[in-house]
Amino acid sequence: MAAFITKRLALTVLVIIVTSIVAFMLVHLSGDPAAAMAGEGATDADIAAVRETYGFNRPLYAQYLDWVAKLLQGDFGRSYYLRMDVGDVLAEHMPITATLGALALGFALLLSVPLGVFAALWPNTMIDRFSLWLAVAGQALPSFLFALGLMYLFGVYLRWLPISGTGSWQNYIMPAIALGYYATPAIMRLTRSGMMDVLQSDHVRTARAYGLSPWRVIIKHSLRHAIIPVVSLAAVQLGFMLGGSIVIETIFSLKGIGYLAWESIQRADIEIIQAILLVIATAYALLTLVADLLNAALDPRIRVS
Amino acid sequence: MANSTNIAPLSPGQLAFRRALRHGGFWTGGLIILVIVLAAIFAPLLTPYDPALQDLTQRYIPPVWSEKGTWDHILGTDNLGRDYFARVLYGTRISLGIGLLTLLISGTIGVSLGIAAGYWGGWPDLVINFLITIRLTLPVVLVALVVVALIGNSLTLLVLVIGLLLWDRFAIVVRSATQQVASREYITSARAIGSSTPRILFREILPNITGPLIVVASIEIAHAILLEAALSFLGLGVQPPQVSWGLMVAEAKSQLMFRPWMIAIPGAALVLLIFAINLVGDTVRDVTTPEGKA
Amino acid sequence: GKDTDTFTWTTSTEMDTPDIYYGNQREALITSYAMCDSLVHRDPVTNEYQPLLATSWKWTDDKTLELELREGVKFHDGTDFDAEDVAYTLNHVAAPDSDMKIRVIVDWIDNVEVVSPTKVVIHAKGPTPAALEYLTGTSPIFPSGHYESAPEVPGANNSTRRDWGAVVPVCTGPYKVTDYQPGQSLTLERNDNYWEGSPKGKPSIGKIVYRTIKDPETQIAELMTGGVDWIWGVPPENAEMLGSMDNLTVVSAPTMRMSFLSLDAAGRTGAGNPMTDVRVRKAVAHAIDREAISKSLVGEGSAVQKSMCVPVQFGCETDVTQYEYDPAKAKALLAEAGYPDGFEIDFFAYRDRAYSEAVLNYLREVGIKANFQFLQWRALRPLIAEDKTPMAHLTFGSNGILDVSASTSYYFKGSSDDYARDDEVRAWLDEGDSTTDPDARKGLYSKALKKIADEAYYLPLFVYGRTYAFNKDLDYPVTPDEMAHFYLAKWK
Amino acid sequence: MDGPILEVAGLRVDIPVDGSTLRPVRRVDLTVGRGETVAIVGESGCGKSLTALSIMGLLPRSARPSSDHVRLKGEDISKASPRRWRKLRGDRIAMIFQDPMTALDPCYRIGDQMVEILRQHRSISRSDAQARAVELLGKVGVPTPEERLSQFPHQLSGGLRQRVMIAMALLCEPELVIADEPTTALDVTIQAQILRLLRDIQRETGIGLVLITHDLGVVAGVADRIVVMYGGEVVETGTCDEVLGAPLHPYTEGLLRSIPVPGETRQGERLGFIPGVVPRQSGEQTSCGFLKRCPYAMAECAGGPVAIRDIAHGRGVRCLLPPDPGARDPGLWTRFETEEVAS
Amino acid sequence: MTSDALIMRGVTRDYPVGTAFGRKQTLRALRGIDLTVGKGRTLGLVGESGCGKSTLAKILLGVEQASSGEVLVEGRPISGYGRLERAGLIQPVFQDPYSSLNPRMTVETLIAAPLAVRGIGDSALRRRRAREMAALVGLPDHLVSSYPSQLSGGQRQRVAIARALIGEPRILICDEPTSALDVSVQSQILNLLHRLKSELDLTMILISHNLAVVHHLADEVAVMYLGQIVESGPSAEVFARPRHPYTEALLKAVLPPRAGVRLPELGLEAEFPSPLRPPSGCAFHPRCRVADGLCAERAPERDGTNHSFRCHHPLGGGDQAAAMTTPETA
Ligand SMILES: Nc1ncnc2c1ncn2[C@@H]1O[C@H](COP(=O)(O)OP(=O)(O)OP(=O)(O)O)[C@@H](O)[C@H]1O
Ligand SMILES: Nc1ncnc2c1ncn2[C@@H]1O[C@H](COP(=O)(O)OP(=O)(O)OP(=O)(O)O)[C@@H](O)[C@H]1O
Ligand SMILES: [Mg+2]
Ligand SMILES: [Mg+2]
Repeated sequence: MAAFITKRLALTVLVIIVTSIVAFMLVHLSGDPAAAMAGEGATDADIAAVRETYGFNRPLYAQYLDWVAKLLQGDFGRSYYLRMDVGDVLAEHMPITATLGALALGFALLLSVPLGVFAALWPNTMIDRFSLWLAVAGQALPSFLFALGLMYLFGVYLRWLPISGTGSWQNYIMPAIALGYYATPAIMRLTRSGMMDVLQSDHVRTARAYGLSPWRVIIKHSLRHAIIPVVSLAAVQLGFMLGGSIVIETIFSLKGIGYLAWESIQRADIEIIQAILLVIATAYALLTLVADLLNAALDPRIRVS
Repeated sequence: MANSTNIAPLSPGQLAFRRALRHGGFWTGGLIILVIVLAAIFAPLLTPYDPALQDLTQRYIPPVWSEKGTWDHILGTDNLGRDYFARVLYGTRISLGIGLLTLLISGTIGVSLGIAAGYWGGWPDLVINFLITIRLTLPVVLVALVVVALIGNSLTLLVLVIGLLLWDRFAIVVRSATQQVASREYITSARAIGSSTPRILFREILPNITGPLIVVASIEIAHAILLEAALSFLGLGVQPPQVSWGLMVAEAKSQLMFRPWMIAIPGAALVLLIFAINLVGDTVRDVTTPEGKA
Repeated sequence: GKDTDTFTWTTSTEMDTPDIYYGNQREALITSYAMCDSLVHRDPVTNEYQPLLATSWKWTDDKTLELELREGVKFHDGTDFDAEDVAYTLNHVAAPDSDMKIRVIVDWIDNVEVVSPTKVVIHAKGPTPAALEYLTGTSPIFPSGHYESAPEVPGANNSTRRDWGAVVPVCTGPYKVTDYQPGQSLTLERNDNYWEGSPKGKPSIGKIVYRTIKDPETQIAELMTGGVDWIWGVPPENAEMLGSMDNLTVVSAPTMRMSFLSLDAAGRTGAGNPMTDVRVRKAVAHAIDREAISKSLVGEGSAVQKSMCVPVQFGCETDVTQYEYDPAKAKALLAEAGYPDGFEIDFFAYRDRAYSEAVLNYLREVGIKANFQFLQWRALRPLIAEDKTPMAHLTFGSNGILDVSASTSYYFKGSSDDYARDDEVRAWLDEGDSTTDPDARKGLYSKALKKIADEAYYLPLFVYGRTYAFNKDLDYPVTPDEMAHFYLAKWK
Repeated sequence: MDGPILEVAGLRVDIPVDGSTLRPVRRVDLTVGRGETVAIVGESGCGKSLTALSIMGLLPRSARPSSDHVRLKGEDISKASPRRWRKLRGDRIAMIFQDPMTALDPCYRIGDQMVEILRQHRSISRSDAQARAVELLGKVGVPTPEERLSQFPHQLSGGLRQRVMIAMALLCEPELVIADEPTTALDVTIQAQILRLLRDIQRETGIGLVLITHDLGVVAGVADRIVVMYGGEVVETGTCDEVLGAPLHPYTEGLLRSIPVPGETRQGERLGFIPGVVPRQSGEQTSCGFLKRCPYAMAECAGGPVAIRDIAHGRGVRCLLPPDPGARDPGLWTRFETEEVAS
Repeated sequence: MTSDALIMRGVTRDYPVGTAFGRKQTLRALRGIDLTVGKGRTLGLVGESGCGKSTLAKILLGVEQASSGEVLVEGRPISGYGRLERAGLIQPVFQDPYSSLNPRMTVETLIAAPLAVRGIGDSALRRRRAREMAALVGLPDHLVSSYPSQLSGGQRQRVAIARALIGEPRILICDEPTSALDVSVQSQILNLLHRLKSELDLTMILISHNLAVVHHLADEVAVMYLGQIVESGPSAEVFARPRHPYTEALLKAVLPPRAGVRLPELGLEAEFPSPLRPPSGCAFHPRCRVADGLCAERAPERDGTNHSFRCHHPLGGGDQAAAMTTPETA
């Protein structure tokens, strides 16, 4: 177990190193950050000054090593635009995205797992058809359309929910639904097919052959197995949500990581973009690690060798 | 003595196809896709308008079914007075084209990597798995945005970026499918009768993973189309005078409150296409799972 | 809303700093006007210069400006305003290494000298005709020592530098900052001790909150549902619909942002480039129906731009050659220039895609096949500097400065933005920028602008209009300077 | 009251698939007495498992069982409510499955799984239940049972797992245990041990044991009575010695001829076999199910479904031939087999 | 020496294995195999699941490489053969007829595959040869254009055999060719193999865990235990006089379907050990009824020439193990 965690952490570190290089390259190899930072209406001299101030005229590897050296001291750099330490900026935006992601995932799981279970329990019935239909339709609906639709209906037309901002928990309802809805079909399908498999497996037949009550069989002896791949998928989905909430956060003006990323891309705030790519990669790697550990807790075959 | 003489033998593929034909979803999905593809091909015959032809005197005409609509512009016109029906039709070409082209790129990359990892195992598997992990840690939308925003956008770049980003699912699925197939005894048999590696990969393994491959392809083509739409929505997708549905939604976004049909029309086209692709993919998933596990 | 005496306004931009010296956004300028006073006030309606922190001024020679200062004014932190503050502020930002964003505003200042607590003298580096303009709202006065709290941040090569822009302004204006969340929101509260008799008047509304809402649809949705009280930049096609709602007022006004085509007359992208031929440039000018774009597309508040400057700017000559919409003539000119079937050319743009598309379509109609490349500014800027844009659709807001030296001179004085490279024009502009006599200046600028139009170096298209939509309870003057003077607003 | 523990009469299972109806189990009668081991033998797909599952009420959802009666100690359970079923299963009838690798839930400890079953049926404290589990594990020959309780299934070897399964089956002292191919997945060396264990336990506790297998060798050592199934039907019943010693049904005969026995069959000697394949069991029957594979087939055999014939008490055969194996010509088999190869 | 078709000397095979949470370990599937098969002879290889039978077969087929040791095929090291050359010489029949045939190919293509791989003949010729082979193994002609899913288990196994034989190999390796089949079908396949073996003069390795099957076909028997051959010799002799206690137990474990047979007492203690942690000394000692301290300490060397065994305490000659020939009767 300890060996496993060590190995996984080593892998995570490797992933983060490679991602940091990719992130750095992505950001530095295209366009002129100085031009964007100087803004419209800046003269050539203004831009040159910016280039000098931020050291963009040095060789790339030197800039990269500098960045990494600072990262190792816990210094993410400084946002030229927001005039704050990137660490502080992230600390401000991260919780919002984390909340949004957690709520979205929660919504997705609450909707998809029971649906998947019921669909597997009663295949080819109304509920199965309904959930399949939901899955197919769900995948077909672009999240931005869904988000705009939600906003129009609940925000403008019915006026039940606040439209933008982060003032109260109600602000998170629509974004969480819009974001979580997209993950629902995949989780639902996986739960369903997992449950179908488990329900036909020998040990479930054993459990039934020994007179255990149906719910015990379903929850304790079936769902626990079916949920194992779902845990991994949920971790991946949560990772996607962290990086993929750009559209949703922009629409609902939720100032999370995705929103920050998009804004920063537009104003070439490269320190932030780099940091976000890195943070998301780290979060993703850690999430999958957590999923693995969770799976190990669920399945002793992984845990005890 | 055996009694199966009269039944013409069907290959598993044909059997699956037969089962698919009995599937309502396959018909619905297939029909929608067919109509859309035909519309894309015959767009110039279906509308007299050039999708880029503007007429600033004819802006924001609503579709025929609303009070102020006219038959001249069945689906109305947009902010530059361009015929909306023509734009939807020609938009089909770009949306489908992007889907197919990116599929080609991502499919080639993903299938090659997946097969290599699944068949050889060992260190190629480790390396490819690492590549997949790296790819997964980089959020698609974010990377696409960075690249497109910074390098500038053209259709080629868009296709390349999306294609180079969406190979992960191919690789993952093909890898595990290949692993499964490779552990079968017929692969050992093939090696024992002296088959070359390419022969094993292409004659023995590839035909046996077509089921999952088609499913992933359907998911990824839908994904690519949606991603293009999302990028267009953020203003970084297709460039005029080309039209895509995502771009149309993006351009009509400001009319959400007042002229909702402008979003609804391309939006509905988009949803319908993705829906149909998903339906077909679903059918394939159904009919290729062993015993047609419903 | 009126019930909470809180006025909320929103735009799509995240404010980078409320200190206008270190940021050049409209949002910062609007905020700066509300919370800060400068030496001189320009009336937003009449464009006349009025005394603000300076009670009077005079040029003692063409390089020396003497100002009498107001007494009894207090900063928001309670300290008294005097000449030291003026000298401190202006000397700080005028210093060559001040990192100030738009240097043109302070570059003319050599130093500021304190004569007495109520009197300062500004020594200019040379004759500066636009000096008073520079001393208006774009140059707020902060208490002396203000920038001392600027954080030390890492610069290039392991050095450190001071991030002056990170200091939240303390001013003497009608409102004071009570909360600032970088990139998110800024809250202003009424300064009840604001000095009597200011041309800005006594502030009325208790609290002004700025927040960023990225998505224009979300802005509209919030405005309709009362979540915010004021937005601008409403698309013209939505103006009418919004206006018909009983809780909203919708007004349009012109702005200082001009929209124009940069044509590579100098042959910077290659000598053989069609744009080097004046007939081609004129053809382009005739090909585009600027009237239609301005009227139908850009909407109310917008107007066709006649010359390469904004009419409200000093020295803007509008009586120059005009090219009416005439595609036939355009085609003829193209044929004459040797392009009877048109040609292909790269066409760059970065803002308001629909407008660029309209231009694109007009060009296609006369046979100019433009390959459209819509880029982020940061990607386009280097291309412009590196001689790669034969044709670009650009816009410019003159940094809010009402003087041609900020617009025409910016584009035609040989910088990397200059795709005309006409030495004669450049000489006239140089002279105009350093002459103090208004009439002489006007003459020089007129000559330059006439030649620019004759040669069709750049093709001015239209001046942006802006449509404002706000809460009906709000009594607030919409002004033609693309500004929002919220300190003038009241609830009805 | 020493009546049979289990009486099954006229059991049938229909499974609708794609328009037609499969009839994998038809006309199955079965009686298990106290302390008796009844073996159901037959080749793959002949309906053994489905028979067992329908006695347990565990048929797949799509299957439709029907029967004259299924009596457990006189109580007709074929029409019992699901609730009643749950009371019976694991308490009065228990089942041992073929593959001990998968039949235990890999996620829970052996002890927890046993305790869970016990506490489902008995109101008993955890520790008592655990004690009982330890006792039973010891009884089925699991070394150091206390330690095993806290182990997971995958930590045990196949043989041990099967022992655990047997212990689980015995937890509530059931009257009837159905073992569906309990040794097929095990190595030959383990098979003998498990069979011994089953036999010893059955002798000791006097439960009724239904042993399902396709291996006639397994049957020989363990069973009291044999029920031979073919194509969903019972074709022959009798005591172990009767069926193995003097098979009446041509199918049983063919089966026995095809098994090489070291020391009896010579090396390389041509083995007997049954030509043809098992027909698909769908639709109504119009002839003897074995007709096409039978060397002794007569015109009457095609006349309609054949009824089971009682030869003696507990001895029955579903065949129209005279019940005298000595009178048949084994040469017919050889000729029949040669035809098959030639065709 | 040249009359030996196959020789293995000290062959080992290691697999690196690692569980998700565990450390990397080495699993030694074969632990020094010495084996000789004469031309035209049939060797029966028996042993419990996991003892390495299939691994051995794969090494002979060239599908896996030995980690150490020497494998000679017709006098030449197996690594010296080209891919096609080797395939022309050695062919396999696998255990599971359901997974050893590619479900996407017709019977005809499947049977002709070895020819196609080697580029022999045109497609018409290949088809004709495939039909001939089908006839040889007793597959009805109408089945040649079917797909494997439409065949029964026995028919599939016939296809596998036909495919193995079409290239006229000299060595056939059958890895549990009948263990997935019903007895009534098994006997047909055994008959077929027996007929082909003499008709085509094949050298054959028959792998099985069922001694009865091996007894029926093999000229020689090798008994494997945990990656080692513990006893080998002429079939008749090994069956009549097993020297190794494990062989004896295996013989006893055969349950003949005869009335009145008692369940045998095998005298095996524990269970088959994990190849990851082989016991010390003689790998069989934890289960052996005659083992003593010596067995736990030192692994026995190979003993005997024609009928060889690895045991410190071999069972005496004599009639002690006539067990086999007359099943224990009640
Ligand atoms: N759920 C099902 N749907 C359709 N057919 C089924 C189903 N379950 C079993 N069958 C069919 O019923 C027949 C009898 O199955 P059963 O499992 O009882 O055979 P068996 O005698 O136990 O065979 P084995 O020895 O292989 O276990 C088989 O032909 C099988 O294909
Ligand atoms: N590719 C592999 N990787 C790791 N271990 C392997 C591999 N192949 C076989 N083994 C291990 O090697 C040992 C011998 O395996 P092998 O398949 O040769 O056994 P076998 O005697 O054929 O067993 P069975 O009767 O079950 O077929 C087993 O413990 C098996 O787990
Ligand atoms: Mg069964
Ligand atoms: Mg094997």
